[in-house]
Amino acid sequence: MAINVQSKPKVHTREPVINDFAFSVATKNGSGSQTSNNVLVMSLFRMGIPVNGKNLFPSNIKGLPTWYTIRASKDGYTARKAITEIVVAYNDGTATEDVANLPPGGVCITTDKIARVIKQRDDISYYEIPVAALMKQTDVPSAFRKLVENMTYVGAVAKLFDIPLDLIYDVLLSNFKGKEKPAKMNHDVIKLAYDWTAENIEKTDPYRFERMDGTSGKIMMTGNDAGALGAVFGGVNVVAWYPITPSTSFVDGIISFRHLRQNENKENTIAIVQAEDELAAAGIITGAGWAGSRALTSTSGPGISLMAEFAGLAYFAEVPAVFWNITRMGPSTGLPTRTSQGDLLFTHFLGHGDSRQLCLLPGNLKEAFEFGWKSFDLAEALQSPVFVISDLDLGMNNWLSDPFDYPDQPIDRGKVLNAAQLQSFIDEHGKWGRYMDVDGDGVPYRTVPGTNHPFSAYFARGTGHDVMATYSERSDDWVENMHRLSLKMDTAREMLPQPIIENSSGSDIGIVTFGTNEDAVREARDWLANDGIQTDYLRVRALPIASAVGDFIHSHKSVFVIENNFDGQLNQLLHIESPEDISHVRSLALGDGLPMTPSWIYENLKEQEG
Amino acid sequence: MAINVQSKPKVHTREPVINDFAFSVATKNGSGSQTSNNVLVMSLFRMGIPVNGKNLFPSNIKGLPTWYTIRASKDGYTARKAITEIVVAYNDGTATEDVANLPPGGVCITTDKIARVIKQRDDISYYEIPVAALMKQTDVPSAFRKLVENMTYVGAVAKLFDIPLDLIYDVLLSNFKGKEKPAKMNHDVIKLAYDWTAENIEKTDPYRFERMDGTSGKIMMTGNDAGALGAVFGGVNVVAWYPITPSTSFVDGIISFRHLRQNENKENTIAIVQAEDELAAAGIITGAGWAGSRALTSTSGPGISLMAEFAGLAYFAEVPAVFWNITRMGPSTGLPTRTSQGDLLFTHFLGHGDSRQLCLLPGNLKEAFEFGWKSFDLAEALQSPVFVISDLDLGMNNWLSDPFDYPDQPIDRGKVLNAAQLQSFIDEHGKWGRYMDVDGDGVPYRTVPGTNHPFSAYFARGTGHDVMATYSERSDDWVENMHRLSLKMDTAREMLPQPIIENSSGSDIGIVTFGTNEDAVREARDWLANDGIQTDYLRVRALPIASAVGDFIHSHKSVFVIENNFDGQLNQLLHIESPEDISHVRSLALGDGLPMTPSWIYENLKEQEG
Amino acid sequence: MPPRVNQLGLSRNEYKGRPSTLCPGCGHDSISNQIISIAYEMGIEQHNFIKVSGIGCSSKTPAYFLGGSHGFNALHGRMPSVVTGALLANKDLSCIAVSGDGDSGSIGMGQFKHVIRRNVPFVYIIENNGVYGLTKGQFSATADEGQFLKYYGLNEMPPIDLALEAVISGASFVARSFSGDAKQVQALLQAALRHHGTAVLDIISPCVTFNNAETSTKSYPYGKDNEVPLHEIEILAPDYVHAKEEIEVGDYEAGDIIDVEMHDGSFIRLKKLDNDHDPRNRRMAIDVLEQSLREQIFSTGLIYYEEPRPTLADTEDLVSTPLARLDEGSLRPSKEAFEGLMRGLMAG
Amino acid sequence: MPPRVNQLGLSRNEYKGRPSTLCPGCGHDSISNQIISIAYEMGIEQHNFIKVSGIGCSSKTPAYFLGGSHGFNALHGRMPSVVTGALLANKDLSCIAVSGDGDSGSIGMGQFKHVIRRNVPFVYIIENNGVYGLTKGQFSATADEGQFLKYYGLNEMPPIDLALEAVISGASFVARSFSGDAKQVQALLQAALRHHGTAVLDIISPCVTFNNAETSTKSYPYGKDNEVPLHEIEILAPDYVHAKEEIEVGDYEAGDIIDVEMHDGSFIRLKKLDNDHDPRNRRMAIDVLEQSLREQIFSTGLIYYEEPRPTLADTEDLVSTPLARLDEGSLRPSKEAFEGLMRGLMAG
Ligand SMILES: Cc1ncc(C[n+]2csc(CCOP(=O)(O)OP(=O)(O)O)c2C)c(N)n1
Ligand SMILES: Cc1ncc(C[n+]2csc(CCOP(=O)(O)OP(=O)(O)O)c2C)c(N)n1
Ligand code: SF4
Ligand code: SF4
Ligand SMILES: [Mg+2]
Ligand SMILES: [Mg+2]
Repeated sequence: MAINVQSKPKVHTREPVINDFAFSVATKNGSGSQTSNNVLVMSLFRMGIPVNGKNLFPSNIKGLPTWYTIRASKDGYTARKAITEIVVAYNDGTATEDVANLPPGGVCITTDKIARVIKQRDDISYYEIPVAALMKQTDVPSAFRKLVENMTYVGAVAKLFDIPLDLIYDVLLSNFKGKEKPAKMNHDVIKLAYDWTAENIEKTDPYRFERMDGTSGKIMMTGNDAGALGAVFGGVNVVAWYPITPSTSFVDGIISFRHLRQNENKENTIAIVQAEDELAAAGIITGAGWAGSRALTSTSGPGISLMAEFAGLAYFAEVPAVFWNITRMGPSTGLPTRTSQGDLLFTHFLGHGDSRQLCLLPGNLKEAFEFGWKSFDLAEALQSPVFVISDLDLGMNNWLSDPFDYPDQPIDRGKVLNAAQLQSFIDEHGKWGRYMDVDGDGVPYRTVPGTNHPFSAYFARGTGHDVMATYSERSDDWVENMHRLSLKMDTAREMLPQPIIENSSGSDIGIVTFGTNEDAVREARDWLANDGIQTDYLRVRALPIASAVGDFIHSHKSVFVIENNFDGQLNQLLHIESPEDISHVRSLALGDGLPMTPSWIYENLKEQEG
Repeated sequence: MAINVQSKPKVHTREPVINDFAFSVATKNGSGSQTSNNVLVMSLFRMGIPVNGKNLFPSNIKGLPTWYTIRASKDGYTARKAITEIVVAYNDGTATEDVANLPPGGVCITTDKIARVIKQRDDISYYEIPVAALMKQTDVPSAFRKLVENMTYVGAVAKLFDIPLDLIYDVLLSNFKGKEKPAKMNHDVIKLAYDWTAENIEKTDPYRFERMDGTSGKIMMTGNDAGALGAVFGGVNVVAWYPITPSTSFVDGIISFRHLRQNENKENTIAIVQAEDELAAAGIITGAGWAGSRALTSTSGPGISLMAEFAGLAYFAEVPAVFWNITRMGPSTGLPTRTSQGDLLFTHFLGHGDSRQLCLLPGNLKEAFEFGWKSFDLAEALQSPVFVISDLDLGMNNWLSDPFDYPDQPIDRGKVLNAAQLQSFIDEHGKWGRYMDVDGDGVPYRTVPGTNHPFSAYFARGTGHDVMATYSERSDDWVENMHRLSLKMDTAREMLPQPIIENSSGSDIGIVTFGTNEDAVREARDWLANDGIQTDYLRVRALPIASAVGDFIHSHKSVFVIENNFDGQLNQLLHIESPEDISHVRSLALGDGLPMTPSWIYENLKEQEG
Repeated sequence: MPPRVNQLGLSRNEYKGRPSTLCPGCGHDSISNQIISIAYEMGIEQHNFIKVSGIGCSSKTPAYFLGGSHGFNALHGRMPSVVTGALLANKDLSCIAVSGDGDSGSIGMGQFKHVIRRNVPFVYIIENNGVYGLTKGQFSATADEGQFLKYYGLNEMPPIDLALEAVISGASFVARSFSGDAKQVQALLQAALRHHGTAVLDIISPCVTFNNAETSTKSYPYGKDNEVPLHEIEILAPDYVHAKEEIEVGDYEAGDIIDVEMHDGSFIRLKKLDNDHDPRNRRMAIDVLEQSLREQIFSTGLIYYEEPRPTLADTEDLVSTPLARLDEGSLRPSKEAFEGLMRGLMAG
Repeated sequence: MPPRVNQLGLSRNEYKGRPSTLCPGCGHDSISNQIISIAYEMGIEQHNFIKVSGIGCSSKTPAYFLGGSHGFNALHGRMPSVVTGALLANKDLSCIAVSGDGDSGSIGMGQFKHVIRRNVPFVYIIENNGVYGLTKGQFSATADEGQFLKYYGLNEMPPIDLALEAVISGASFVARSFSGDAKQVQALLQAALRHHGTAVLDIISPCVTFNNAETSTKSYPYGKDNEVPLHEIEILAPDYVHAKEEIEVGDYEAGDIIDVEMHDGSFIRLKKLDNDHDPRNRRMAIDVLEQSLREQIFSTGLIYYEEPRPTLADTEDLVSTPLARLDEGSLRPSKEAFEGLMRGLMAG
């Protein structure tokens, strides 16, 4: 083996940095790096180190650049870091740029082949792995060879930064669902690289992992899986969908949890239909919701556009159904594999005419699960479509979380009348009409097909109707119905998840945000506090916006609305919903396709406020 | 003939009311009343009396109630009046209610058959026409009999209120395109009823028409025809559409004016495709715009919903195309034959992701024509879809107008490079890239297929791209492109039709509105002025909103936003676009499916202001 | 005299809906009437039925029949997806759905084809008049090639044959009829209601207002003069089954009668007229449709029948209780299951 | 050595696009290569071509060929409408459009059927792999019934046959091929490019990543072992026409050769293999497709051909100058015409 001895970097050993740095793993997609990266993340997780993993992948199947960033944070910060100290540069196409992005004192782990062609910097540590030579020493069948090659960096990383090999083996075993053969095959490669690194590489960087107690009792999962699990615990019955990144894995999640709801004969209580397109998917769940089941679709921007007409129908005919929008970057096909919060306005106003859709905005894994089940209760209680707006970052990346809470309330089917209840209703009110508002909350009573009562039938429609659901073109019927729907919106406003508020600092500065910016904002607030700038905090969790948000805005002199889209859409909605003066509200909107970072918030807020 | 002598009403002749009252003609649709009503309106028009005609028709083909209101106004007010003094009650199903709606001193013209079954009021004049008996006297072939029956009320009205019979005959002739036979057949019935009325009815009401000089040099037309004519003079090449009320007659208009653009061999310069649905229609015009022609579709709410995905693509790939949205009442299928301004927000934000569509908002017939041609210049100049948001009221009703102005500028194809221009561009800038912004206005240069130059080709797409139109997933390319699109929006803001402003009164009260409310607002302002309340006025004519609107708002202490939708959507947009305090802006939004009336504005504004 | 009643003690009137608002004489109204008659005669329980439609004159009709059934007047061209969802939610429901030629042949083509592919079990009626009635008479995709309409001019495109489309897409029950042929419509409706899969009924249903000139193949005059029924059709209910042999005498020779057994044990009995069409033969079905199209022969009757594939609910392997009726126990896994799952996800 | 060049003096390289980003071995890449070869050999002028696609791995490919042609990567399932518009705007353009089985068979079914009905003249290539490649391997509507995929389980629905759908919709040129059969793909592409109407090419194009097990009829192994070409195909360009008679000797007897004359005077010469398929016979075309489906025979070649109906631009009666090239004089009627019109509308 003709392996060059590493040239010594100029930077010499400094104070050790333990459990507080980030990696970026640059590979080509389809090369099997996903398993390697997962193994790293799960190993750190099991070492008790708070960690996240974010995948930046291209919109094709094989061969284009992918970056996977892993951040370990002893303090439990799991937002994306703008800069990673370490790069695994395994993609020749991007290696030069990847190395250029390292901070001084950073670390580049690369292959001997790539090392030869990239520009060397003298302020970072280089570790070169002789991948081809190492692979020659293995007895991996040639069919798998390409796929396990990436395990070499796992081995090097394990040795360099102290991840125990046996723990990695355990993780591999879980990854392959207990199958020893593939676990061993991968582990052999890891061990080979580990041993080679031990022998040949002199560590010149200060980074190290150490077991700690930061994750015990915690779980790791993707938001799509969490939402899917929530739906399964929320009693979903009918799932109709059409494949689209990044929402596909949401339905994959339901498929994988479907067994939890099978009966003893393995018969299903969840029907899952891959529809011919998103229009059909929306139609199927509208039909299913109308007929009394709990129905869900999951999609992303282009699908939301195509569902506009059905969303309007479901809104106006008052059919419960749950739509997940796992947002990716738009307009148009946009960047299908990049995250964004850019569908807020469009989803809220989805459908022509005066319609406003109910939206839930989960900000973390626990809420993805919680809104997963609660969305059905809300949809049925409010007899309305409910849109859960998540995003690619939450949906497809692994997030660290406290375990979820089992639903704290029984399933709420809302105001559905069975035959006996219908009779009581008629006894009490003289008659039953589908759109009668006897409770004064804008929410009428409904029946579902199959109810054996002579007066149970009604005719659902997207056209004008009176309280009896009879077709009507009368202005007064129309206006009355629209007024009731407004009233229902107000009922919803306070029934939907209320904002999370941290009002304790007594500061004049309020930060308003929603969704997955939570972690970045939290960290940025800590940084600001370090600089002596206290901030209060509100995270909107639903649309229409709760009245508490207005109170928060008015009780702060300076309010920043932080969101990950280009136009500052939450800021726009706040202006729509505030007839009063809110000129002290400023928009900090990003929209670059990447998860929000604390540094962006910190810098922009300081600049604005300073 | 056993015809009852009319019982004398209690109300006796008062001061004559001349050329200043309104009719409502209540019939069943599909009964041929449209011709009768048109004849009445056109006759008044030719008498020189400012007049309008508004059709309130049902969403079926035959047999349901229709009301046609005709307002004559010597002062030239042509907004809808909430109350009509006269009703032609020819529909037994609604006659009781129709009569109940009359003001004291009103007039009911009805058939003897209906008269027998409706409740009599003693404060109005009743005139009963023995329709069946009269029809027996005609020799109209039985096939046509039902259709011309309605001419009996034309005859009665002509006699009662003084419309010359010969003028009616001329109108009939034009209506039947010069064909004497049908004109005569109809006229005979009119004459019969006229003569019978002369002989048998004693006029007890004060209403009368009189020739005047209020319409000379003016024209009458529907807004859909005006817009269609505009498109034909704007050089439209490709029309793709799918039938939907109330936009169908827009394309019918283009079909009828298509000959104006044929060559000497009757070959077409306008292709018209009835697509299989609205998605395809939007796709066809997107393809046609990309390939360098002027393309248009016309639709209404449900179609707009279905076009969302293509609208986003055209926006993002920067393809010029014109979309007319002849708005009807939504959400959902809603009231297909009722007017509304309820698609403003949805159309402006059409398409997922951060997109804002350019919208033109014609307020009258002249603008329908003007925006008809100008929309193409703007779409090509700004390389963007342009939505013209009209409504059912403007689109399908007959409006009185000054004649249109021939386009005052030559056709503007925008920044399209032919082969020679492309070469010059390359000579000057070193290269050409589809999305390079060399002028700093956000608007790049484009080529169209078929351009014979080795560097003319580019790849259009809805995915992320760099300035060369090459696929890119890079954050910096994305952000740069979005910044340029924002810049283009700002360019558009001042290039689109600027608001109409009447700022002369020096009042503290400003009224902001858009579209077809113009007439009602003008009349209401006159009423208010009569009460000593002066108002200033601004009509928004395009989105994104011009900066002049902000100036207007800030220069008035109290601003009312008047619009015909339920949620006050223009008001919402004003709030979005005004980061500063505009808490002095109040929303007056209606949304009852009917054209705005002066009285509604007058009353609500007085109440709010008072 | 009290009105005649059926086995449930209901009069025919009780199977009606609201008064029609269609044009007097519209073909669609006769189809509604046949539905009412058949529902009355079969004695269906209305609360177990749903009626769904798209948008159009045809799609208005569910408001006019089966007033005791839940109905959904959905979106233009999207009835099939709504039906799919509703029948997944409650597989015990029966469904009569109505669409138009515009609704299914133009905007709804995709859903039409795909619902058949999934074999969602319902009666899919297309009230086919060759025009868009509700939007005032534009050509639909089933309009005759070479047809002229006053306003929209000449149609130069070949018609889409929705029955042929259905066969190609894998429909196991495809029939064509004429709204003027009450008897045949009723027989086919009865058969379709007993079918365990998507049963497509393409019924030529003249639009008297916009497309009733005798030059149109979708007009009354044309239909009346040109209808060529392929068979006489009779439905033998399950309890009728033993009469089968007895009937095989009479006017018909052996071989002149085709008995098609249905899923519920009933039979469709087809008595040959002067042709050899056997609806169980896919190639014959395609041929008869192709020939009809080419030679403008108005063949009606049961065009194609095959033993149905599993329905969507079958392939989804659903529990026997309709999903819409499941209780909390079936809708939410236990707290124990949940906690086990959480523990499995923990770091340690 | 300078590279070989064609009649325009261009090398084959100049007909390429950007480097492919598909998986190595993807069937779609070979089709792109055949397009490049044919374009080079026919010596097409790229600026007169457009290339349009939907969304999918297949729909990415127009970026990889004909770099000198304008391209439009449109929306999922909506390529046909974009092509329709572009070719109305400029009827002098030629168009190669690429779609996938998901793109055309699922979300795009309606546009697929209707563009054919309108006879928009372009080459409509479906790169058919039985799965959704770009979204990672879900079944598409052309997947085999009974097929099993690791993640999505068993497919219990019958496949949609896009070639059959095309025939039924009135396509005048329908072919099926296999991306592994370079020669046949090239011959069919050449013929399709000369066709004056919608030419549908359903090319089985294996997805090596998600659907290449030999149990799949859309795999390389299956295709290689089972392809049954219906004919040998040769294209005789218009200038080749007189050679026609001469060739009729040789290995072939009279009757073993079918010459199909194209709109531009060229011929598709089909040399019989061991079957009697005549693509000019619609019934045979349907039969061959039906039989292939039933018996899983992978028949390839020109399935159906008929003298094309008028194209959309013909029925629209357009002026001879492409609409996109008209000048102001043709785009705006004169001021006189305008004023006449206004006067006609005046009250007096
Ligand atoms: C998305 C959408 N586009 C257009 C329309 C307008 N529209 C209503 S009915 C109809 C056509 C109906 O034709 P068909 O289905 O043949 O029914 P028919 O009226 O002839 O019975 C159309 C285009 C609509 N309601 N929705
Ligand atoms: C409206 C919409 N829905 C879903 C998607 C996601 N999507 C992208 S490609 C694709 C399927 C592609 O399958 P196919 O057409 O067979 O092409 P292949 O990748 O197999 O070549 C889907 C569903 C999308 N881009 N747009
Ligand atoms: S327009 Fe035609 S389809 Fe519609 S109701 Fe009238 S006759 Fe029937
Ligand atoms: S995933 Fe399949 S279809 Fe897509 S590029 Fe790879 S091999 Fe081709
Ligand atoms: Mg129809
Ligand atoms: Mg595919």
